[in-house]
Amino acid sequence: MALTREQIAMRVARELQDGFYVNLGIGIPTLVANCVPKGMDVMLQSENGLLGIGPYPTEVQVDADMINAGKATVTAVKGASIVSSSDSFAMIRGGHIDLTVLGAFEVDVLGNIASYMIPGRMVKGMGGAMDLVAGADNIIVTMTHASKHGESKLLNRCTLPLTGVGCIKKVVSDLAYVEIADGKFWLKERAPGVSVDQIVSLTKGELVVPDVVPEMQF
Amino acid sequence: MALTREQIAMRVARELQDGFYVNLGIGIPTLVANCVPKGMDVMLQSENGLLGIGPYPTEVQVDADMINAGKATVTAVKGASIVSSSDSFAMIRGGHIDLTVLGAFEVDVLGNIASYMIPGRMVKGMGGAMDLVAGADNIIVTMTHASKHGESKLLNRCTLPLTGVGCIKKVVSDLAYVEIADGKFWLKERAPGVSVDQIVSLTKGELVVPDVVPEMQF
Amino acid sequence: MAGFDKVVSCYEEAMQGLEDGMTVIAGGFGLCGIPENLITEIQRRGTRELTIVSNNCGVDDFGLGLLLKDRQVKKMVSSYVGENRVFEKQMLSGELEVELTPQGTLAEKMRAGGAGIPAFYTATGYGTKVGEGKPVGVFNDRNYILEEAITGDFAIVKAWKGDRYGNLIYRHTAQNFNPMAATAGRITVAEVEEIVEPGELNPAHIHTPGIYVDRMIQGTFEKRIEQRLVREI
Amino acid sequence: MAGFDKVVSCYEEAMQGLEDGMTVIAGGFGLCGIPENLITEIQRRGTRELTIVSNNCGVDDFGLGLLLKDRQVKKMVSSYVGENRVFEKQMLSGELEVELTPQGTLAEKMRAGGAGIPAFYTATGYGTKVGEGKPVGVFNDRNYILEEAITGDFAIVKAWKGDRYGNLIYRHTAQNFNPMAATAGRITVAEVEEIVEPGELNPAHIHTPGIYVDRMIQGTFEKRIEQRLVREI
Repeated sequence: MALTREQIAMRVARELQDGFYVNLGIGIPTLVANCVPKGMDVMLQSENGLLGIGPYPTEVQVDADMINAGKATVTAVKGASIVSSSDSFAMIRGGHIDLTVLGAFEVDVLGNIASYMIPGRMVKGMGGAMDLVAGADNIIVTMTHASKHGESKLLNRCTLPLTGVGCIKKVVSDLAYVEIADGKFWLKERAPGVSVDQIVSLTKGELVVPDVVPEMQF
Repeated sequence: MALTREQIAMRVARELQDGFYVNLGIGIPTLVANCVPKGMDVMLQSENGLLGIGPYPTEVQVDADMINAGKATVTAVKGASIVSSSDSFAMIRGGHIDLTVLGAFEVDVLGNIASYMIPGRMVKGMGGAMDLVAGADNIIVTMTHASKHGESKLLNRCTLPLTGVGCIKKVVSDLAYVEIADGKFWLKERAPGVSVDQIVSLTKGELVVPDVVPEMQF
Repeated sequence: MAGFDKVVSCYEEAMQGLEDGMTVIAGGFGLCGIPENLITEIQRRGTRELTIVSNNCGVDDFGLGLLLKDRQVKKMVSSYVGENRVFEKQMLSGELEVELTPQGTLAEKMRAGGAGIPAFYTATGYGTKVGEGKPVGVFNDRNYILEEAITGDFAIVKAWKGDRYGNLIYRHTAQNFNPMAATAGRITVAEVEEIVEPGELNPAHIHTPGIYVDRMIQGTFEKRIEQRLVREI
Repeated sequence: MAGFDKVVSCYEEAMQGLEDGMTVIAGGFGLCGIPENLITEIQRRGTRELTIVSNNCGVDDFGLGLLLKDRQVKKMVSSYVGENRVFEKQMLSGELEVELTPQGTLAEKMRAGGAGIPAFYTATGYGTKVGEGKPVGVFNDRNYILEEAITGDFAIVKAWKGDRYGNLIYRHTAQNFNPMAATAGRITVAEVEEIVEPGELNPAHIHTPGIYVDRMIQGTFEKRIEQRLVREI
């Protein structure tokens, strides 16, 4: 069975460490916040200038001046700090974020990522995604392994406009956990009940398959 | 008679305008603060991060955490702000200071200035002087017109290591007020009782002398 | 300190001198911390052919979207414009020129503009459309692109409190792009929720020193929320 | 939030890992806001061949001057060293290498180092000894030189208050170079006058977010004054 969105988030959460400063993109990455292991503390950064994102506000706490990078109302945790956009991206660009999790349309064996633009579709813009992928050492991409039409999103070369080059080393898809190194994908884990063959058939980029591919446990 | 240090400061102060943000160097420039015309307000910037320098503290106000760029104890005026060194030099480098007054060893007809280093003498460093001369549009150099040995400090080319190139347009010396334009010095005013001949003889760089050179009034 | 009193009495005076074809840098992120009333004043003036530098472009009926609707904008420099449908229409028809700029690069370009840094290298955008045609520099075996500073004829920002000298404090995440925008305008106009007397703001808490602010006005704000998410309890 | 508690119990632990030949960036301006006790700890450790990046180099018997006296410094990167006589002696004898750097450029190089900007253009120093050998860029008909970022193995800073998560607030002009230094160290160590609990500092008043601080310790400070000028009344 392919992983649910929540399971993808749970798998990503295993890469967290106590004391990590983490930037979570919109979508599945946001769900990682709910999966932080007990007894472990992480601090979430929002690129609009909040270090220490708290839960959504109660009705009475709602404050138009307190939003996250998804433009949603939010609160701050104890010990949070609020800075300008340039100071916020100094944290990101300077490599001070311990883990960045974001979605993508495509990744390839060179660690390239395409995540912000599909020619012919509504123009939205890259927001902070290009800064995040260029600034972080430790990035996890979450995505479905293939499109609804069965087209692989793990390629030898991205076909869409790139968000960044050579910056992705880890992908958690709904089918597998894959690492990227030496110009290849390396299959590390498979979703429960998903066969290696299934993963291979949906991975268009060169994939190295070890003799044993452990099944994720949830 | 050559101008006193106080008179040089008084002459410089005539270039002030109400609402000016001003950076005053150490020495004669500092005296300009005492010569601000009545009814006019200027705000003094100290490059270590204080915008709005106040008077020296009383004995009881002395605070080691409150100093100016000369490392002397100081106070802040009402409406002051305190920033980091990078933010302070953003004001300077970004051209937001309305007037900068600083001393020099030499200036030349190209607007070059040498003010921080005399080969063979104790190494001190340029501090913020290179940033100030590169960042300001409106700079007044205060200096004696010639050395104690009668050697002109207004030259065709500076002989000492430069602090900045092509940045000086106004000099108030103890003998004259001189502007720099089109690769020449232009004599604009003379100190009371100082003859044009005396100024000419002590100005080694090309000097344009108009028919009438007004005498400064104090 | 009369010379430092930045307060103007009306919005018309606040935006005096704005002309067709000028560049305006605006603070704000989404609809948070945007200079609502200064934008409305630009709409009222009907100034055209503007280049607007702002992380987002408002929504169709609020914020900078109003200027798009009235076709006052020639070019937008933004990182994300996904909340604005008018935008796409005008872009596809060729009416509107768009320079998509990564968010952190945009913030840094404004800061650089205010700080007298004409250009800086960043890894952001290297190897992407953003990097096309830009000089590449190699430092410590990594590739970077050269990005140039942005300055504007006007900068418009929104703060929480401002003293008469133009010292500004922003509230919570309504800070965002405002401090950098404030430094990068030839004329910087701030609208604030509350004007206080000099000395009332702690010098160490001031986000934007008054040296950057040319005009200031007190306004009332709608503060529209884009995504109102709440939790129970 | 155990993982975010940056407090260490002793100065030895605070500077653990400092080795011969490393680069240390220090906050402070003159003797104002310098990490006095962290400097003393470096002296105690006797670490040698250090490159020290700091606007000034203390005085002969206080601050970074102590490290010069003990010949622990191989190279200084500073803008002004006029208060330190030991300095000149060692420089003239060739023992000490010196990179004089304009004050604003030095501040910006530290900020750039922390912010992932490998290099930036500035007009400061163009046409002077500082610009010799550096690439020149022309923007809007003006000449600029390219300056590279500075990072350090360690950064040592001094703050007023810090919460356990390492969020720092500086006092008055003791802020100076400390915020930039704090961002530019691989390991950043802060000493503070007072440690408070997370939540006690207003998030909008924090000068250095805890993300930049690896270790924090509470100290007592001499706070020597270089130029004690007072007025009557």
